[in-house]
Amino acid sequence: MGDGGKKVRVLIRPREGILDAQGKAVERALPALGFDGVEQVRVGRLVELVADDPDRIDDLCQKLLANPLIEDYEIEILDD
Amino acid sequence: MGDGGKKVRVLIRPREGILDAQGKAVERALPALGFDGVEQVRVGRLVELVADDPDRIDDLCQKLLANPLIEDYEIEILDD
Amino acid sequence: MARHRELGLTDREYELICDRMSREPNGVELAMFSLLWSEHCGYKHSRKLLSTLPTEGPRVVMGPGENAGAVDVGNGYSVAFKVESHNHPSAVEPFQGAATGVGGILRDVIALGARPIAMLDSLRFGPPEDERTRYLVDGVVRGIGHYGNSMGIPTVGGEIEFAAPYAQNPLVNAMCVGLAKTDEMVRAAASGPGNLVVLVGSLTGRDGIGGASVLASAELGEGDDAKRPTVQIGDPFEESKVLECCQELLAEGLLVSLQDLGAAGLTSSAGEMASAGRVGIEIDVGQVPLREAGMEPFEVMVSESQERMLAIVEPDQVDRVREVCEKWQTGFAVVGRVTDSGKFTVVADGEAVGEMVVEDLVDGCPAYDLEPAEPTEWPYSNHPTLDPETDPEEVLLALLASPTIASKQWAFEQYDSIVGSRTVVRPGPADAAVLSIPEAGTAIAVAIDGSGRRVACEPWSGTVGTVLECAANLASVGAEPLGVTNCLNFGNPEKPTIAWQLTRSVEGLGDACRALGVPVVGGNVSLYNETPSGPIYPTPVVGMVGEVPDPNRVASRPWEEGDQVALVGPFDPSLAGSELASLTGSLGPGLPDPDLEGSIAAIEVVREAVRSGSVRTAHDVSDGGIAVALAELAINAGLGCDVDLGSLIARTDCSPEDALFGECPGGFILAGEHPVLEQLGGKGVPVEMLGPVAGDELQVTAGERTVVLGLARLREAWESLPAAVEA
Amino acid sequence: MVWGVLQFPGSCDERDALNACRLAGGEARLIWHDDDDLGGVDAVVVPGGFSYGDYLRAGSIARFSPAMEAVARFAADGGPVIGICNGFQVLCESGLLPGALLPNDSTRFTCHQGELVVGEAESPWTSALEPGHVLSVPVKHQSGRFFAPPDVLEEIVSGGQVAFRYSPGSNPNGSLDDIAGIVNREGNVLGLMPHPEHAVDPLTGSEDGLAIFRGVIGAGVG
Ligand SMILES: Nc1ncnc2c1ncn2[C@@H]1O[C@H](COP(=O)(O)OP(=O)(O)O)[C@@H](O)[C@H]1O
Ligand SMILES: [Mg+2]
Repeated sequence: MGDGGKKVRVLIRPREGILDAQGKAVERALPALGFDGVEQVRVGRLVELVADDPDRIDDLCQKLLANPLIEDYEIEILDD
Repeated sequence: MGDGGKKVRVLIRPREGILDAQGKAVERALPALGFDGVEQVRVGRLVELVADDPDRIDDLCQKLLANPLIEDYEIEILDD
Repeated sequence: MARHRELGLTDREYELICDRMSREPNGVELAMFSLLWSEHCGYKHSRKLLSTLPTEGPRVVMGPGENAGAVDVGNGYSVAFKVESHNHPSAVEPFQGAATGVGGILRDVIALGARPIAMLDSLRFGPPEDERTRYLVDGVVRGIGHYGNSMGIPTVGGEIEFAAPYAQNPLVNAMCVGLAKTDEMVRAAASGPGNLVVLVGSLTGRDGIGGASVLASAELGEGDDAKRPTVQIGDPFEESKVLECCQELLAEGLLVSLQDLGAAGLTSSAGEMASAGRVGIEIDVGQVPLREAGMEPFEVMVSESQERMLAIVEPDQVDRVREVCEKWQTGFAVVGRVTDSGKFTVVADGEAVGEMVVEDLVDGCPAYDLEPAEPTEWPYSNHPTLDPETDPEEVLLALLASPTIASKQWAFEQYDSIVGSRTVVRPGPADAAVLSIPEAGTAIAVAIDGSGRRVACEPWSGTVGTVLECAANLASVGAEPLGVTNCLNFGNPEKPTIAWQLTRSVEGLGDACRALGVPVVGGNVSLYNETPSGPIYPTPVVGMVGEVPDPNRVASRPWEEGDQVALVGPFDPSLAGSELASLTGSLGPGLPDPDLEGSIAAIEVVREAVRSGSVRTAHDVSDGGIAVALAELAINAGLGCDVDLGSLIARTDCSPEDALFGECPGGFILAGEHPVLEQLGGKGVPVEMLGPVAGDELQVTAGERTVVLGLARLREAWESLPAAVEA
Repeated sequence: MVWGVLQFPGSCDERDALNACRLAGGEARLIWHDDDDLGGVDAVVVPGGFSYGDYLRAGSIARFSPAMEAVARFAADGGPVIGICNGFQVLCESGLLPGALLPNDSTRFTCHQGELVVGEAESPWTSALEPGHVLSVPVKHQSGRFFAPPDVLEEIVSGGQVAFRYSPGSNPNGSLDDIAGIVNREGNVLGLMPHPEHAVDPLTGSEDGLAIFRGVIGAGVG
């Protein structure tokens, strides 16, 4: 890999309207731990990588990292 | 919950030095998918929530969202 | 001198090492010695006791000393099995601790060249009211499921108990059972100087470097966080590739020998292979593929990174071995060679950075005599949760709801129990799992048992009872024991009272196995299970594999309307050491002596009855006594019964409470046709007809006491575990 | 009749699937994921397990294998394909079947003997079964919650693509409309979460699953 590799962060979330079982499980656990006032918990995936060509990451998300039927994704290109 | 709820984003990653089995498996699969030039893949979790008191989220991360023994986390408080 | 102490070696041991080496060991050598001379690898405090166990029998193919024991099941096939603990890692990180525990014991069986066909687990936790306990239970159960399910190995049985002494120190014991063609099994002995040492599987990181990290502490400055040892993470995907890869390598005859990497990593696996083969071995740390940069030679040598195996390969086979590893997308590296020096040499950058005589390193650790002393008082606290005056119906409901007795469906439904298509009897109402082995034209039954509570009351009787219970569980599905494995979970053996528990318990284990005529073919020892709040209950966990000639006849059907219920065996119940005594806070020292001969006679009668196919249901009486055993059978069948324990009371002269809730080895509840059960009498084993299966209530009369409870209420109590552990 | 059973790194149920195929009738062989040639088999099984560890998303990596590309061509030519559990996930990920499989609503793995009700789908796989017929088949998975966006779901249901439903009240994972298995529009590709390959012998619980494999033979394939 060249030195030109850029750090890329991909945030993947369950799509709006789809039951997020993990998020719900977190919400259920909150009161017992004394955390009131926390709501709308959504649990997704975080993928971080270094890419020579960050422009191709959108394609990678479509094909592999996210399933557009059930997930939204957001790509952040981080400056070094 | 009051209207004062703030959107909070928590990025959870496998700690440095800890085996990231998912990241490794994904990285290994990439060349076969035609994605060369992608490296250092790390797969973590993304938790987003709305909190009345964002100062308590660190505590929540320690207790529930992350396992500090094997994971690092980063809290971002998003402006609305 | 201080460093060796920080690493757990005594001054005397350190001197012995210097003596043997004729010099002081350097850092690499000290790290390696400290691990192989630890209790975990060196069995310092248990070796002498273990040598008293019966280990021979006509069916034994491999006994203690190998990665796992193995017994012949006929037609050229053997069953390999072993139980191992992962208590401490699970207390720290329950999910990964339990997962890597499963991964570790799988590798011991894989190392024999066997394909794992089943897992069992024996778990102990504190009371579920405690938030930490619930966290541990959730993590451990998920961790076991994660690893076994992902590997495609069915988890077919196990047990979970809850008691205060385990609150800070949970137990996670995992047992793996594997199947191999007997003549294709491999031993772990390195041989053939000039042969190569090949590391297969995962990369090596700083996982679980444990005490040895003390060695690096001088160099660990601020900001050197990355150098700190890390928790071991399990990667079942990698292990499944390693399994398939090893199976293929062995099938092609490419390996001289094979060994897993477990505790103490390369040090113990390479050392033990060299020791077993009476050869020398050289490891070049520079050839070990690393996950992290800048690892010190000692770190490479002691790393406990998971999913790695070590193989000895003849030089002209190496290319083919590499190809097979590549096919399975798993790691391959030649990391050393077998020598005729008799030494374990560690090389870095072309220079020897450590050199020890293999025998000193691997077998030189002294074995200590224990100094047992019987405790003068009950060393555990009792927390009453039930008033001793409670009426028997409420007692029964409380027992059924006790997490130790309540249905564990919540847990075992999270485990794949059927993958592999061998599981004839799944986890559930039956006492043992049954697996078919069509290759060998037979079937086996497997069970795992432990009763820390009773062993705490009296280690010899309690351990005899544990072995008998395991054998009884096998008998309930018509199985005859072929071999035993065990894991000895105890506190600090340097304390006289713990030494007494350990000594008496191992005597009980040996006595019971000798009486049953079944050899101990392997096991594991986990000592120092203590926290500032005290030691755990002494918990020998016994795993058994038995033979089932006809898997169609396992008496695992629910009882039916019109069946008769019988009590079979010399059952002589007492509340001493019972679950009820635990609930009422009245546990204390002492158990009645078990009737070893009589219990074995009953086991044989029941086994034959089950094998004849004439008995519908067989269930041994254990925690909670007869009332609980009957309730479990009634719940399972959705059918009640109307029984009278008068004949038991008359025979044993026990109290009604003893008859209902008392425990002891040697009791079975059988159900089937009246005449069939009646015929079981007259074989020197007590058989008492208790009454008919009928209705939707459990009705039990014991002297002036009666229990009448509807099935719905019984079921509600018995199915209360999810609510308790998920609260 | 020659059956091909795919094998990925991390597959678990491939040997059970081979066994089921042989019991149903015919010869059965493994197809390595790296092979882009199915070797002239008459029907393909994409078995259960944890291909690539189920990392990222169940089935997400396996779908890119050369063997799956060959399966896509085979399916496009009308060849019968069954994806069981992880195989169902792979078929959805690769677009051979509509919808997706989400983590169970309990977030836990579940394993139990389940009841499957045969749906309306017309397919060689269900040709030996009457709609409404109930099969006893093991259910075991962690991500079996069938999901499709409303319009797609509507198409699946009204288009007669539902092959199996969990019996009323026994939905183990939160699947929409109790869906346990679906077929593609043409009916030759079936995906289901429960495990018919583990229900081929009364000794181990049930032999109800054999009817699914035999259906293909009965439909005159191969
Ligand atoms: N309690 C025991 N009973 C019988 N054999 C035992 C016991 N504990 C250990 N062993 C035997 O001692 C040997 C070393 O055990 P262990 O260090 O656990 O092996 P490994 O390093 O392969 O996991 C094994 O052969 C094991 O079966
Ligand atoms: Mg071993």
